[in-house]
Amino acid sequence: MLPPNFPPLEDIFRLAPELVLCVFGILIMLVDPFIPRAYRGPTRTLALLGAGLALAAVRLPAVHQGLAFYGLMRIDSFSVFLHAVIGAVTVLVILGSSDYLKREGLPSGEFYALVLFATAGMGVMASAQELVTAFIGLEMSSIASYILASYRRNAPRANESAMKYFLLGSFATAFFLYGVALVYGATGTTLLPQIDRAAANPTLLRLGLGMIFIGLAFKVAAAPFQLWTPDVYEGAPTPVTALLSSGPKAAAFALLLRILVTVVAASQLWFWALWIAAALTMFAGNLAALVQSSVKRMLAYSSIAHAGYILVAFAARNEIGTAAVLFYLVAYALMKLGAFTLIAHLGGEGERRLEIDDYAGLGEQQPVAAACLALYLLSLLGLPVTAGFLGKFYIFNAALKSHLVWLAVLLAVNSVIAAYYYLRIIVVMYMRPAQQEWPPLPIPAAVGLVLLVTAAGTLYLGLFPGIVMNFAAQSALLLR
Amino acid sequence: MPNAYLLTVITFLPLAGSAALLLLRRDDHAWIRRLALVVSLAEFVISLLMLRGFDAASPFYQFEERRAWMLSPPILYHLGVDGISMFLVLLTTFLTPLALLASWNNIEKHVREFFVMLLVLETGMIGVFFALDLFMFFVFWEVMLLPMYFLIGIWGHERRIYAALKFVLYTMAGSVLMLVGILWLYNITGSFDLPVIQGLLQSGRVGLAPRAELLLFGAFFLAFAIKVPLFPLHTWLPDAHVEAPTAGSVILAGVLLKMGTYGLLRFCLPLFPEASRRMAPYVATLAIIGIVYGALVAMVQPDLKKLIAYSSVSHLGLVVLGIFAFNTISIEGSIYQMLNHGVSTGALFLLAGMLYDRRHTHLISEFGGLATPMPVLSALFLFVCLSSLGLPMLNGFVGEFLILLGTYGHNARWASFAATGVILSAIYLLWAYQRVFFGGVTAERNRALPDASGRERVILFTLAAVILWMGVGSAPFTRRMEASSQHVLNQMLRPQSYNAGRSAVPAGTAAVEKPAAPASLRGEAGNP
Amino acid sequence: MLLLNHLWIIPALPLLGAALNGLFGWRWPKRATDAVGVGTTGLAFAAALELIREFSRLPADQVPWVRPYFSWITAGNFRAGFDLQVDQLTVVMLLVVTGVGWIIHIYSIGYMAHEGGYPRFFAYMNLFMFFMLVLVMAANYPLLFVGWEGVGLSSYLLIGFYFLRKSAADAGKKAFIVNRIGDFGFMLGIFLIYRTFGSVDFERVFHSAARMPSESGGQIGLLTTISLLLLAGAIGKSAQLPLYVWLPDAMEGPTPVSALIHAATMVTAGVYVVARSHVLYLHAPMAMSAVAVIGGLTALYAATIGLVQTDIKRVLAYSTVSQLGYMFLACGVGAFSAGIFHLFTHAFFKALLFLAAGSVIHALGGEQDMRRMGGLRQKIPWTYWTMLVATLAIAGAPGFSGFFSKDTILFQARVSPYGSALLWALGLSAALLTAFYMFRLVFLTFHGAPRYDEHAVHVHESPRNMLVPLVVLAVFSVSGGWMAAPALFGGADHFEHYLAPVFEGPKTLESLPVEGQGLELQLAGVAVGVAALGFLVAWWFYIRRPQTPERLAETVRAPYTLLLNKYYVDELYDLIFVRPLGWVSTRLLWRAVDEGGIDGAVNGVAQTTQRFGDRVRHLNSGNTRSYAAWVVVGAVLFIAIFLWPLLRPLIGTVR
Amino acid sequence: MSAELALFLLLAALAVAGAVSLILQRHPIHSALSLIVVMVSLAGLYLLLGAEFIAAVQIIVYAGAIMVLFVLVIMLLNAGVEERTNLSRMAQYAGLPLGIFLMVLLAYAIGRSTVSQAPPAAAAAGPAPTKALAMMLFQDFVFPFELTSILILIAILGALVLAKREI
Amino acid sequence: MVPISYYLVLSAVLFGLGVVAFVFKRNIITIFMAIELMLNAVNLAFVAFSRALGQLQGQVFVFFVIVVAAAEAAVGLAIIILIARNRQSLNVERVDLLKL
Repeated sequence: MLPPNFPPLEDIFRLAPELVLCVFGILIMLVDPFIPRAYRGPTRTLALLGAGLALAAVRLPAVHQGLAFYGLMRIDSFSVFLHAVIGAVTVLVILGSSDYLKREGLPSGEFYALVLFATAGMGVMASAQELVTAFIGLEMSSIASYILASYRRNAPRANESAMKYFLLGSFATAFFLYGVALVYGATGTTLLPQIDRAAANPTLLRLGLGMIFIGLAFKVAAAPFQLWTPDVYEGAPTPVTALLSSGPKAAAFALLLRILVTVVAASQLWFWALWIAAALTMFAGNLAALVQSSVKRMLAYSSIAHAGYILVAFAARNEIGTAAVLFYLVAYALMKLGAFTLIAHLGGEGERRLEIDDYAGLGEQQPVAAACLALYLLSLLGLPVTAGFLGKFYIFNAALKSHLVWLAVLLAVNSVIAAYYYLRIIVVMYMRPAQQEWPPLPIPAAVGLVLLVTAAGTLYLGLFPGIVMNFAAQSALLLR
Repeated sequence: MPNAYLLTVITFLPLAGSAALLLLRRDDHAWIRRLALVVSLAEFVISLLMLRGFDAASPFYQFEERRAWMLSPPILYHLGVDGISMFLVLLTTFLTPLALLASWNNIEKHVREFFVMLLVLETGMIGVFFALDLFMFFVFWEVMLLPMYFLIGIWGHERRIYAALKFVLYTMAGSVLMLVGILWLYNITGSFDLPVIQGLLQSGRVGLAPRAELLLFGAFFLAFAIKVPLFPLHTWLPDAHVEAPTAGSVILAGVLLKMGTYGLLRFCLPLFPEASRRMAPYVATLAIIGIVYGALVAMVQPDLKKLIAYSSVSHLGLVVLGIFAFNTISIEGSIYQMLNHGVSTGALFLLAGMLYDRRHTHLISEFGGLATPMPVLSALFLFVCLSSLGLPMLNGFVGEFLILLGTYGHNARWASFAATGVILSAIYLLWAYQRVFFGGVTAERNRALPDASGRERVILFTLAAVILWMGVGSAPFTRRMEASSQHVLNQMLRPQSYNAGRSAVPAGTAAVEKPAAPASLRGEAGNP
Repeated sequence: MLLLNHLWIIPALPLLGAALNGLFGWRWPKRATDAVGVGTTGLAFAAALELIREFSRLPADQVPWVRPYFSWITAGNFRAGFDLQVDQLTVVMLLVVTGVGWIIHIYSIGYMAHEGGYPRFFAYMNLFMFFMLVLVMAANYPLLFVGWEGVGLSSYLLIGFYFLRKSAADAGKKAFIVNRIGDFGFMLGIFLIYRTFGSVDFERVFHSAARMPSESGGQIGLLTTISLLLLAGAIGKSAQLPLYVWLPDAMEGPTPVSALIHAATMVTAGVYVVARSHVLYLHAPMAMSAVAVIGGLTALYAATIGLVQTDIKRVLAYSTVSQLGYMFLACGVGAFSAGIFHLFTHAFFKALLFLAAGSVIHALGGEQDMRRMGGLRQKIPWTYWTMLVATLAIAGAPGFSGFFSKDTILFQARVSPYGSALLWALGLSAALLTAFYMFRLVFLTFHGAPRYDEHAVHVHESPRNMLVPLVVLAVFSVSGGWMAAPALFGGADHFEHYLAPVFEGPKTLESLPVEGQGLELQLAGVAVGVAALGFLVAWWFYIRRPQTPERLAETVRAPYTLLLNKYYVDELYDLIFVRPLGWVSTRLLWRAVDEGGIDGAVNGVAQTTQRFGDRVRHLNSGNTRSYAAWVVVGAVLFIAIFLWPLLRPLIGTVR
Repeated sequence: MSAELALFLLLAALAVAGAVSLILQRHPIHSALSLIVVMVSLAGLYLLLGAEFIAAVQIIVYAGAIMVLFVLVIMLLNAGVEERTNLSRMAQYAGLPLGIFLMVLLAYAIGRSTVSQAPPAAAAAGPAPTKALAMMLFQDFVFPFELTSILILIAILGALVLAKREI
Repeated sequence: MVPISYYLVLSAVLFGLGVVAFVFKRNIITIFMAIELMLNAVNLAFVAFSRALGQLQGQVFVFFVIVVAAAEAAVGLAIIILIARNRQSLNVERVDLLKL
């Protein structure tokens, strides 16, 4: 006996993943107090179960596509694609973080709960087509991330990264929100599909969309809003960094993409901004990464650079570009997750082994780990038969499709610059003898699983991108 | 049809071999070496099968394999071989076992990985020569970088890391732009399939604006020119050669450099004829500068390997010149010279490596009077030098002669300048030879150096035999290149280029019949 | 008809010998090496004789007799085959090469008996024979070029035979490289020939060239260019001005080598090529005069240097250069047969001179400086008399072979349409000097008082296997001339007639009126007188008043030292070419351009990028306020972009 | 000049003044109080705009709960007068001027853009706006509303994880 | 009847002042207040617009914003407390371990 205005069951199905995540998050919170600290099994199992179920539940929206909750949410294959990605990311992050939490002696229950909630938020961002709803999703993931970033409470660096992330994040959010307000004022609606239809006040609309762009550009760490990224990524616990660099970023890109594709005004207005941001971001990331001495921080900068690459595809503003973005998000998530998980593991007690030089001779000490890291790096570099290469390939393709030759050339130049610092790590790992002896760390099963999945995925997508790419292309088409 | 999978087998056999190597225990060096050698020899034998059933008369790709690989964008698994690529592949499969033998017991660390790398490298190189899909070509082109990078970086000498990075970054700088070019071409023609693109461009169904053609040409040319290496872009070569282990140098000089000239021949000329013609004078100038410059710089090198490296710059300049003289004779000469250079320079590097194994230095000043302790080695060294400086009846001469002959037919001035290289090569090679082998033994420690061992004799006499054979009986080779190199020129013919009367093909040297569409063009002409 | 159909046998024989000695010689007994080395050459000689017999039976219309074997280089419609041919010219060259070659091989057995690397020596010699035979039998230019380069190679190897001696190695290298410079022109010549005639086979080239109009004196047309390019090669190979510098140094090689390669055969290849391509030259008057002038000048120039040299072999070397000059002179004035004839006779007496000199050196235990010789006449009579014969021959004493050939050349230089008084004068003065320095050599070596330490070296006559070749050659040096003795000396000029089919050039002799014959007599008389004068001066200087030369040298110091130092040409070349090349390559190209310029640029780019990276990195000061400031900057930037249409008017008003 | 306008100007002035003093005050407590001033004046403006419910929420939640929290934390950490360090040249020379410029820019752009003014009749939307508001909140926007509950949950969790004393 | 654009300009000014405050202040807590100020400006804009458009949505959004602000406040203040605990300063410029 449901209340009269209870939303139809369809809507519940369409939002199954988010619901599952929230439910399990709450469940963990309820269970956690009743199990002793030392005993982490159940919460992890629950978390994995939740993430896994959410991932499985993606099937439901996949079959019941359409609008939900009075058109606030739009479940199409685009959002399904992203839900799949985000779900997978969550599963991997949970797998990768469990041993880390144990090693660092951090409470695990809240951690998992927060991860699940954050994921739910990202899911909302991925499928919301109403700005305020999207905003709330954004806030869910952001606030959860703030907390996760400072999860190592007693590590000053962790607090600092959390503080910076929090202050600057909410600063940007304010911009985003003001943009929403202006758009609302200009058009009288916040539903993306109606924005174009409404008789808009041009100036306000421009301003609003502009503010929204600024807010999201910050979230995806586009230059000149990228400065927070290295500090936050470096300070945060590495598994969290893995999450931040893949999940929320993907969600933010998704939102940006949805706006770009749905709102014609935006795609017209944003072009040059995208162009400039893309160029700036690529250079900002790569140039700074060139001179880093810590692997973790270098990868943070490299993630900026990659955001730049993705923005190139944005600037292309065509289906191929959309598909390219989607594919790249997958490839990128794989590489970064793998890399950061591995670094988290190699970092050792209290993450002390982060300098590039500490990796000297890794190729001999831990061939497997070194090989995996090399693979991720080469994929980030964009060498063929890795996912990274095809991602870049599709981006090039999109850019050239809409005649952005010079942007493509800039991208080319950047990938050469990038080659230098990625190869430098490989050099250190394989071509330099170890200076001081780090004890070789056996790879625990969970981490091993993550590495296996990510490495295999990287290679597989590099050789046979067909499945993912077709899915991406099709969702890109349906997005219009 | 028995040959249905021949090319695939040839391409991936070494890869399989390297996988097999990984199954062996890493300290079981004896078996690792043997297995690697067996694989590479088997590879060579199989690659010889191409000769059987290769139709020398047909200019088109043979043993073609065409399967869909990816759908959007449409990328094919497309292999094929013609008179140009076949010999280069044979060269590769011929040099690899020798390189293996050369590094039989001078590799101290990571023996297994070393041989794995060599075999992977072989796959990469062969793939480059076979690939007929631009995407595939690029994939192999890039993949092949990596093993080379490791070969130099891990097993190289003192400044190996600098050299390795320089090598990779140089090459990438070019190849990434080539990727842009490839995709641009795709967005124009809607296909990555070389024959299809060729057909579309040539039939005029898809036109290229002159500026676009020029830019595309530039994008491809840069990548190839760096690989060749053409004059101002050559500085990666000496470092890479000096630092690389012997096997690395051999493969690098023997095959990798050819990929550049091969690319010019396979892509730049047929796809962008107008641009090629417009740029030909400049390219030729650079090539000639390279010839003289390389020779002169080689002359004064104190380091044997560096000397050989610069001599490569000089020789390949000649090859490029031959290619951009646009006529059958010179192009055939260029192809032939690629093979010669592969064999001769490969042999020179092997010899330098043998000296290095004995004395752990490449400095000429460290040697002197070696003819006394090691007569056989010195005799063979002289033999190789002679072939490299183009003595008639040895392989080098045939290539040089044809290139210069053809070039002279196209532009006498170019040929005259280029021919000075003939003098200079004699100077630097004989001088170096004299300093290393003639005179009394200068350093006491050289007096007791052992002469060529059995293994080394096997390597060197094989090479010597090939050198002599290619020098005396070049006809069997050139006969198989004839059609293909002619075809390159025919592909350069465009309707408008007729009317413009700028057909670069001198009357008589190139038949002017319209080339029929390649077999693979039928079926899917003009993808979206 | 065996050999006519299997011409390849003749070159193949020495090649076989070379291969055998080269591969197995070092483990064979010495005798086996001799057998192979000399045997194969002897067989080649026999084969050559047999071939000539068969060839003489051949109907005239089948000459030249060409046999294609296998195609060596083919590309497009270019074909260079391994094709051999025989015609009268080839026959002559065959005789010289195989005959003299064989004799010298025999001589070497004795001479080289005590040298290390004995088999190596014979391997190289046979290899040389092979390439030389290919050179003379080739039926197209590329194949000729094979022989051409091949003999260069063998000479490189043989000059550097004593590779432990740096001077020897240097000399070999020098020879090869200088030759290469000539070959550079030669190759271009071949290219131009192909571009002009669409073929490189002698028959087709000459056939089509013959039908081309002869180019006028001044103009440099295709044919002239071709001829001059080929001439460059010939100059290099035959050590003419200005590329003669390698030949004197080449004396570093063993004496038999000097005799065979640097006197009798290889160095004459240049003459052979010019004669072979006479069709082209006859159509290019300018090239002709170039040949003549170079020849004449070289003849005189080298002779002058020969006057004062003290090393016995070097004297002979310069005399060789001078004699080659004669041959060029002959060709240049259109008397090709005369040139070939001189080549023929010169092969005998110059080989003889070298071998005799070798015998002297052998006798004195390696002494080559004439200032430490003298009075050897009684001690080594055989050597003395044979050498005397050779000297008379080269000096042009009537009745000796040299007399006829040289006389013909001088006469042609005077009367032929291409000739001139100047050329004749050049030749004549060269003849004078030749007579002088040759007798100087003889007197210094064999006459007067011994100047060597008689207790240290005990002089001994050479073994028989060295003397027999001397005698044989002596016989030829005398009689060789008679087969070409012009009519007016009662001879029936077989040689000219024999070569006539090859050179349908200007038949000056037949077309000569009676007073022309008188003229020839006068000219001959002058030549003989000049030679006699040379002899007398030499006698006066070195027998009658032995101290005269020193006084003369004192009085005319400058020219003397100039000659003694060979006009400082080597130093000059070193200054002009060698040093600058080295400097430019090292300092400029390698250090400056390569490492400084290009690599510097590359590394510079890398460093600049790094520096930029450092800049960008320092944006992350770690201070949150800066980050916020950057956000504001970005916000303003983008809002400015977005509101551009709104702002533009404002900016307009500001301006 | 109507009373409404006068009132608006008064409140606006108050708000701006509060904001400025927020900036200028050196002690966090004073800043907090001036922020409260801003909020209260804003609540007044809401009333002027006829949004009684929001006005109430503004007072209760914002000025009441949130600001109290602020003050509490300030007390807890007994944060003293802030030290005006100038370590960031960027903020000083680029941030501030551009910030002010941004303000001007926004004000200018928005002020220049004529907002479509709805007829005052529609302005008083419906008889009881609060009821309509509730309907909208719990029907059209029920999903975001539920999400906010999760958001609060996260916040609680966060505060719990971060601020609790022991571990 | 006050024209709506007055309100909007006011909100813009407040927002701008918030931005300035964010850049200007050093004390982390006050910086956070600056954010609150900006959010308030947003709210004002929302309400003004909803009035202008004669809709109620705007007010609903304001409601959401306030909730979010509350949540942010909780977490933010918690983080600030951590900072204050781990290093005895609330000056944002002194918190710069992570740099370059």
